[in-house]
Parts: sequence; C-alpha cells; structure tokens
Amino acid sequence: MSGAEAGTQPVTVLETPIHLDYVFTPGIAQSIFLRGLARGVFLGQRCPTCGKVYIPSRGSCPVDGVATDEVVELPDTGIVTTYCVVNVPFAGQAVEIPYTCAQVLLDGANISFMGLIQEVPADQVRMGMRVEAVWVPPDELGPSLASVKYFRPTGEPDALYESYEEYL
Amino acid sequence: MSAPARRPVAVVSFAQARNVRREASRNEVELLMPVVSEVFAAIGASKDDMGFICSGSTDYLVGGPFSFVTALDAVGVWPPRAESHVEMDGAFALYEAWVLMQEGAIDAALVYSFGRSSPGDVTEILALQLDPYVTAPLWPSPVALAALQAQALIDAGEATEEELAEVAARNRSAARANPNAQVVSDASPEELLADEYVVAPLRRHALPPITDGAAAIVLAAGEKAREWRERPAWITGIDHRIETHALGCRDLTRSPSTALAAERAGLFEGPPVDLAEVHAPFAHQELIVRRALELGDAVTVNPSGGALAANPVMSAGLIRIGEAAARIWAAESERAVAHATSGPCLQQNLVCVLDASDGAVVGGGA
Amino acid sequence: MAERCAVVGVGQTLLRSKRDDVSIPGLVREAAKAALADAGVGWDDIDAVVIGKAPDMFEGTMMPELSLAPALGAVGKPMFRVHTAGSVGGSTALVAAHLVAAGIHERVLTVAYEKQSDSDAMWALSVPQPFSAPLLAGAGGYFAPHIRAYMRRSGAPEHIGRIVAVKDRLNALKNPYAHLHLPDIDLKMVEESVMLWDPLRYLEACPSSDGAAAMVLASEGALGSPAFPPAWVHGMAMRSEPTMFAGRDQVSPRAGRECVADVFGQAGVTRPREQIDVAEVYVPFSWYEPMWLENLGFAEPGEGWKLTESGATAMDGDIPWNCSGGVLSSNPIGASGMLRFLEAAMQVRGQAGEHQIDGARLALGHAYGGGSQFFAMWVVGAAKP
Amino acid sequence: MSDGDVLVANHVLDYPYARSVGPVLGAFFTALSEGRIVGVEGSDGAVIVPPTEYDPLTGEDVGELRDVGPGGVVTAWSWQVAPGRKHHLDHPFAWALVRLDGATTAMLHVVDAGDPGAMATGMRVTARFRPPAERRGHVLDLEAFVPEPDGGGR
Repeated sequence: MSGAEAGTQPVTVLETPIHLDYVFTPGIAQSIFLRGLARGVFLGQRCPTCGKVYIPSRGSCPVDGVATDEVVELPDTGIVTTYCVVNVPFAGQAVEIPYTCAQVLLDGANISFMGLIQEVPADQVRMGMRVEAVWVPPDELGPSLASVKYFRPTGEPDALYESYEEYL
Repeated sequence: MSAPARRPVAVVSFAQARNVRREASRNEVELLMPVVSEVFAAIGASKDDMGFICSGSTDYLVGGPFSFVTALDAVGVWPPRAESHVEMDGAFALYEAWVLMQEGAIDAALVYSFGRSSPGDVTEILALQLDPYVTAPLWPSPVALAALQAQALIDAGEATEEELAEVAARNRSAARANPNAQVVSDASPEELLADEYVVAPLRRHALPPITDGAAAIVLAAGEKAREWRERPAWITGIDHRIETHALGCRDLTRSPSTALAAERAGLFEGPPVDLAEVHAPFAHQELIVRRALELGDAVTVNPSGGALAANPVMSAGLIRIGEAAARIWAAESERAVAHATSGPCLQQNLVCVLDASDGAVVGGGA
Repeated sequence: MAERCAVVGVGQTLLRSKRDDVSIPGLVREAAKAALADAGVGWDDIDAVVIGKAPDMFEGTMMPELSLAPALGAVGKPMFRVHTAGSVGGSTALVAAHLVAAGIHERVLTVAYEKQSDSDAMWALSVPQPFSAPLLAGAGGYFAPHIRAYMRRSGAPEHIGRIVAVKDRLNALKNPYAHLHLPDIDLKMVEESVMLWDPLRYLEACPSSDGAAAMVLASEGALGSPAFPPAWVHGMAMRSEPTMFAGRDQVSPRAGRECVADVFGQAGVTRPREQIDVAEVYVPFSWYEPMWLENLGFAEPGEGWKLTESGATAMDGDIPWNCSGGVLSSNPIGASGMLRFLEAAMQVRGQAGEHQIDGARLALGHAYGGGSQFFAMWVVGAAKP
Repeated sequence: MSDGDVLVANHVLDYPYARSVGPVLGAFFTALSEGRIVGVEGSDGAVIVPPTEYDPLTGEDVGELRDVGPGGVVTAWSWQVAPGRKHHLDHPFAWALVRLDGATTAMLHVVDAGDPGAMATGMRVTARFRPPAERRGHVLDLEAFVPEPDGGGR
C-alpha cells in the first residue's frame, strides 16, 4: 500500500489552463450594424414580414425566422424604457460607479439595447426620459458599440408610459 | 427480445447547408435560416405545424456560451413553442423528438443542428471531450486517438492500410453524386497510399475534412407523415448506447455499443437493410461499424460519401439519417440503417432503422 | 398512450460555494448514489441516464456526458445530455420523465450539476467576444431593469424584495443541503446590504454554488420499494420564446404563461392557489417571486407583490414558495432547476424534513433560463394521476 | 453588402481552470509528484490505472489503492509525426496505451521513442519522470514512457 512520503503535500487541486484561438465573425447582418457604428450612424434592419425594425439585427427576425434584408438608418435620439444603477465593481468595467445603464429605444426602432446614461445624476434618470447618443470623436470611431460614448438627456418632455409599455 | 410496439413516426423532410471548409461570412443564424426554410418548403409545412422543436450543437465550436440560444432566432419561435436543446449531435436531438412523439400528443417536430468547425482548431477543441484530469492535459487530438484504434485493428489482422485507402476512395468517389459534399475525388486507393501520415497509421485520406455546416429534419407521425411525403421513411427502431470513457478499458477493434443499439433498434429482425449511412469520421471506423451492424456486401454503404466527404461536427450524424431517408423517399431503398457517433473512438453510438413500410415498429428500451 | 411516471428516489449534494473536497465525477456520484439509495436500487437497475448542466465553459469540459458516463453507471446504456441554459435542470428531468412516459424505459436516472468553482461563473456566463458591446452592467444588470419595469407596472413598494430575501433565507436554515445559512437574516440586514444594481441589493441576489441533484424516475411497474412513497408526475411542459424581439414582455413572458397553462391543464389545476400545496419556483433575484406569482397565475397581474407581502408564500402561508430556501439560498446553475423539481417531489413524498409542508399532496416545480425565455415545469402529486 | 465587408477578428478563449480532484485522483497525482504510479482496485478486483472513484465498467465504488509500474506493456500506439503546439514534447513521439505491471487496464500516455521503428504493440516501456523539483502533481510529472532496453521494440 502506498502512502505519501514524509514531506510530500497531498495534491488536492489540479491546474489545467485552457487557451483556444478562434477567428470570429459576427455575420453579415451584424457587420452592417457594426460598420454603421464605425461611421457614427445607427443602422437597423427591417423584417419583411412584420415590418419591425431591429437594431442590432443578428440576421433574422426572431419572431418570423426570415432575413431582415432592408437596412434602415435610425436617428441618434430615443427614450429610456427602463434602467438600473450599477453600484457594483466588476472586471472590465469602464466607468466609475455609481452609473446608470438603460434600455434605450431609438426613435423608429422596435427593440431597445443597453446604453450608458451620462450628464445626469443617477438619481434623476427616469423611465421614458428622452436621450440622444454622444459619439466618440471621429478618429476613435470603430465597429463597436464603444463608438457610442454614452446617451444624455435631450431635455424634451418624457415619453408617456403607454407609448413604450410594450417594450418592457 | 421483443420490444413494445411504437407509434409510427417518419422522417418526411431533410435539408442541409452546402458543406464547406470555411463559412467565413455568415453567423450561425444566417447559416441555419435557409436550411430551416428549405426543410419546411420541401413539404409545404411551416413552423406553425411543429409541436416540438429540438436542436443539437456545442458551444465550444464558436468559443462562446449559449450559441444555441441565438440560433433559435433562425426558426422564429413565436408564439412560444415546446422546445429543447441537446449538447450532442443533431441525431440525438432527433431521438428526443421521436421519444416525445411516442406519447401521442405531438404529430410533427422540427430537428436541427449546426456547427462551424473552422473558427477554431477543431483537433484541439475536441481534446476537451476527454476526461479533464488525466487525459485532456495531454491534448491528444481525435486523430491521434483514432490512429491508436486503427493500429489496434491492423495489429488484430482486421484491416490493412490498403483497405483504409479503399474506404476513402469509395466514399469520396460516391460523393460525386452528392451536391452538398465538400471533398470529392476519383483518386484510386493506390494513389491515396502516396499520402503522408498525419498520425500513423492514418494517412491524410483516412481523415475527415474540417467542415462548416447545418442540417434540419422534419419528423411526422401517422397520417401527417403521409400527407407531407408520399413514401415516408418510417423510423421502425431507434436506440443509442455509450461505452466507458477509458480507452484502456475498451476493445477498440469492436463497437459493442453500436451492436447493442442496432439490436435494440430491431435492425437484426425483419428483412435485411439494403442501404446504410454510417457516421465514420475515420476510414477504419467504417469497417468497425459495418461489422457491428452486420452489413453484408449487398448493402450500399454511404452513397452520400459519408463523413469522409463532409464532416460538419454536430450535424454529421443527423445528416446520415436525412441521407438514408431521402433514399427511401426516392424508392432507392426499402429498408435502411443510419448511424451516428460521438466521442473518442466511437464511444457513443446511435442506430436508426428506416423503412418504406410502417409495419412492425420496434426497438428502444431496456 | 403515455405511461404513468413517478419519482422514486432523490439525492442532492451539499451545496456550497466551493466543493473543493470532490472531483466532478465525485460530485455527481454523491447525488446519484443518494438517489439510488433512496429508491432502493443499484446501478444495474437503471436503464438510461439523462444528464444536464449549463455551459460547458463553466468547467472547461466539452460534452462531459462522455467522460462522466462510467461514473454514472451508464456503460452499455443510453446516456443523454441536455442543455437549455438556466432551465436545464428542469428540462433534463423532463427528458428523463418522457423516456418513462413514452414507454421507452422502466427506470431512468437523471442528474444535473454545476461545479462553478472550477472557473468563475461570471466569466463563463459572459465570455467576451469580438465586436460585442462593452460590458456595461454585469450579470445582475441584465435583470435589474426588468425588476424596475415590474415595480413601475405593479406599483409594488420597494420593501417587497426584502421580504422574499429574508423568507427564503429563513427557510434555508431548515435545509441542511442549502448553501447560504444566515441565522441572523432580517429585513434590516437586507436593507443595509450593498446596493449592487439599483434596485437590487446584495442579499436580494443568489449566490454562486457547486452542487448536483439526481432523481430516479420509474414507470408504474418498476416502482420497487423506495424509502418514501412515489411522487407521481401529473403534468410536464416546456416552452421557449425568442430572447429579444419587438414588443416582448420580459416581466411576464408569454412562454411562462403558456407553459404553466399546459402543465396545470394536464394536472387538472384550475385554481392554483387553492389546489397547489407547495411550489418550488426558480427565484434567483428576490423580485422574481412576485413576478412569477403573476406569471404562473397564483395572483392577478399587478397583485403578486401583495401575496408576498401578506405572508402567503411563507412556510406558514397558504401557498408556500421555496421552503428549501430556493435559488436565493443555493445556485449551482445547471442543477438549480432540477433542485426545484426534486424539492417539489420531496414535499409530496413527505421527506422534506424540517422544511416539510405537512400533508402536501400536489406541488409545482419550475425552472427558467437565459433572459426569461426558456421554461420547464412539472406538477407532482402524492396520488396516482 | 458583399462578403468582403463582413468583419473578422481574432478571439481567444482562455481560462486557468483549477480543479479539485477528490481523494482518488488526489492520491494518483500525489504519487506522481513522488515519482510513483498508483492504480485502484475495481469492483471485480481488477486494478484500474489511472485510478477513478468508480469502476469504469460497472460504476460501483472502488477498493484500495495499489502501486503499479513503473514498467509496462504497450497495447496500442500511434505515431505523432509532427507535435502540435499543445503537446509537451517538441519532437515526434508515440501515443500509447500502456498496461503497467500490476495493472489490469491500460492508460493513455506518450512514448518518447525517437523513431516509429522503435515502436511495436507488445513492447515493454518504463516511466520517465520529470526531476523532483519540476513535479507539480500533474499527469505530466510522468513526462513520458520510454522503451525498456531490449523491451521488444522493432
């Protein structure tokens, strides 16, 4: 029978690093959206069946299962549908806490995406608040949502709850 | 043994993406969407007819979690559907759908699978299937392990390198007739033997290609099947079995799990099959599976070219079932067997018996 | 055509933040062997094994059913692997139950697990991919806005979440397997815990746990001699809807409403609050209790929080929810759904010990996953259906 | 949009998994760190190497640990013509199933044989451990098997 020799520490943990390399493509539809961001514009795509505008589109209308072929340029403005205030630090965080993350529904879009809200204290962000995108300087634009520095209030009156309730 | 009678369920539609070495532009949703669209269009069905949806895929091919979640957008599951996913080849997703259909409440189901092997190094990725403590840290590729198996077969006097070349030559020549095949060749076995070894005794030709692909099947029960397909491919039996994971505890020259699954699927009862689509990514594995399925010389094996002509990981097994069913629809086969495998050296195997007649449906179970 | 199916054995591991005393095979065997012992059967008596877990990247093991097959006595048997995001523990149990209900097998072992401490769950859930949006909010930041939307929609006061956080942790004190045991928990402690994603505080969120759950499911002819009476499956259903689409109701998803309508329909439940004796519902953040109370039809829209506030969902209420302590007290992601199904079965078998609801006859087990788009549920009962 | 407009980027999946190993694998790795190999008795008395907490065929619990090796017999092998970037040897080597002396089952590892002509099924090999200072309780503490002198290689 074997036993640990004097002085040997019993092994309880095994380290097995895994490193895998990939060549990643976001696909055709998302490339359209990302290339738009690199030009400082929001490009959505319309479903030919239901007419809804998706931004970003992953290539299909999730409801109808058909390609969203028609590209639609959307404005920089929209509303906060809902939000949370981030108070927790975590790896990869780009902004000093506390800050506000909101679901932003661009005017003309039928789906919201998450955006940072700045130039307003966290406790003054509201559901229905009108916001506009602030882009990074032109030389920093790239194919990523990081091209949108943040959204800020436009000062317009809030949207009525009924106008965005279906997007919650 | 006699298994209880089963509800007749048939493969009525099948579509696959053209198998390619590298699908560089489209993401998984974009790859899958036309396949799903085609599998419905071929029979005039729609997603609204489907009582259940089941898919098979693995996150490690794309290198991110939850790849099946976004892939579902290729179908459009609205209104909500009964839907599930297996981290297995699509052939196993088909099995789950078949099981649910046995209970009688579901008359039609969509099954699909997808996977791009090109974004990463699939030989490194598949090493992560091995036990993570003592085997995966050695990073043996599936080729290295298959080569051990091939050498064991050669040592046992049950195969020669020439026979492996013959298998490869026949599959890739047959693939000429398959518009979706990736690797076709008219090279003779003698010419193939000039290939270099990748991991000896396996030469280049005995290996599967690296393939990006996707596939979809529609299953239908009873009258629904006859409505959609004049000559449905009835699943008269389907079963799958697994072996131990430790290679050193297995006889690598045999596939007892294939043989047992075949028995439970009723393959050895009734008339012999005339056609087989076997999922043998490496040439010598076709010899092992043929023996386990007791396929005689009269059986046409892999008219599609099999996994040696195109091996989209996670779809190659489901495609075998689709290819076999298509032969029955076309009256090129009366009774066929399809086989899917998973894991190193044929660790896990599924056998599906398809018949032009919905007679005695047997198989499955203990 | 469907055969009757019953739970005849249950097993779970100690649920802890790090189960550094066991390997992954050791972890799944701890649960599986307990389930076999409870059912009074051995490995040879099992016809097939169905296993589930969340993303393979948690443990860096691809398709681990292959390497775990021998550890679960599956050699020579069918071995099946399910992955449906957070609902996986529930949908895994459902696949196993369907194998019995369809008459394919007599006795099936089903297992779900997660060994999150082998890596970092937050990393594995959101592996950064090229071109993806910057990580703005972190994991809870996905759910917190939906909670805010619920509060707006229902007019619920902000202390409701704290009530759930305290109730489930008090229940966990009666469950020796539960991960979090916080004997001093009270509303003040929750209120004073760190605000993570406003409106969500630290003690209103689930922990990250290691653990496994297992059940033996049997047909009517193969019940054997289990230690406790069988829990009969009266209904089972799963539903999915797209993750993101225009006009999606993320507070009360239609897939959840239709799933519960299906499962209650099968079980003959028309008045859930009266007919269901106890429910184990996937509540990873406190506010999901009132949200799911409405989604599952235990309360009218906008009224769920009133049920929570009234104490109806406490162990001494008329519809106790999560007597085990629930996901708020233990969250091995891949196993969390199966634990809900398993705890529901334990209640109707009368084996829940200190957190037993006396005389429980009919129970709901519920799991959901991803962004509230995947649902799996079952209803189990002490009486044969 | 033409396919040429589709974005592409490198993506790395990287994590240093730290796995708790439990009692049986723990004993195996501890032994390797001491330059020894242990197996475990299976449910029918067979000695299983590498040891598992369960019988690899029946799933039953296992018995006592047993010392095995360091010599053994190659039961199957293949030849890695060109090492991959993940492999720990930088020159061609054999993959082999090695049934260690005293063991019933064979374990997968590599044989540092130099040349495929030195390999044969049935040949005897012996374990080559890393120097004690380089061992870390890992399967690669056993760096490779090497042919025994006159061990039956071709």
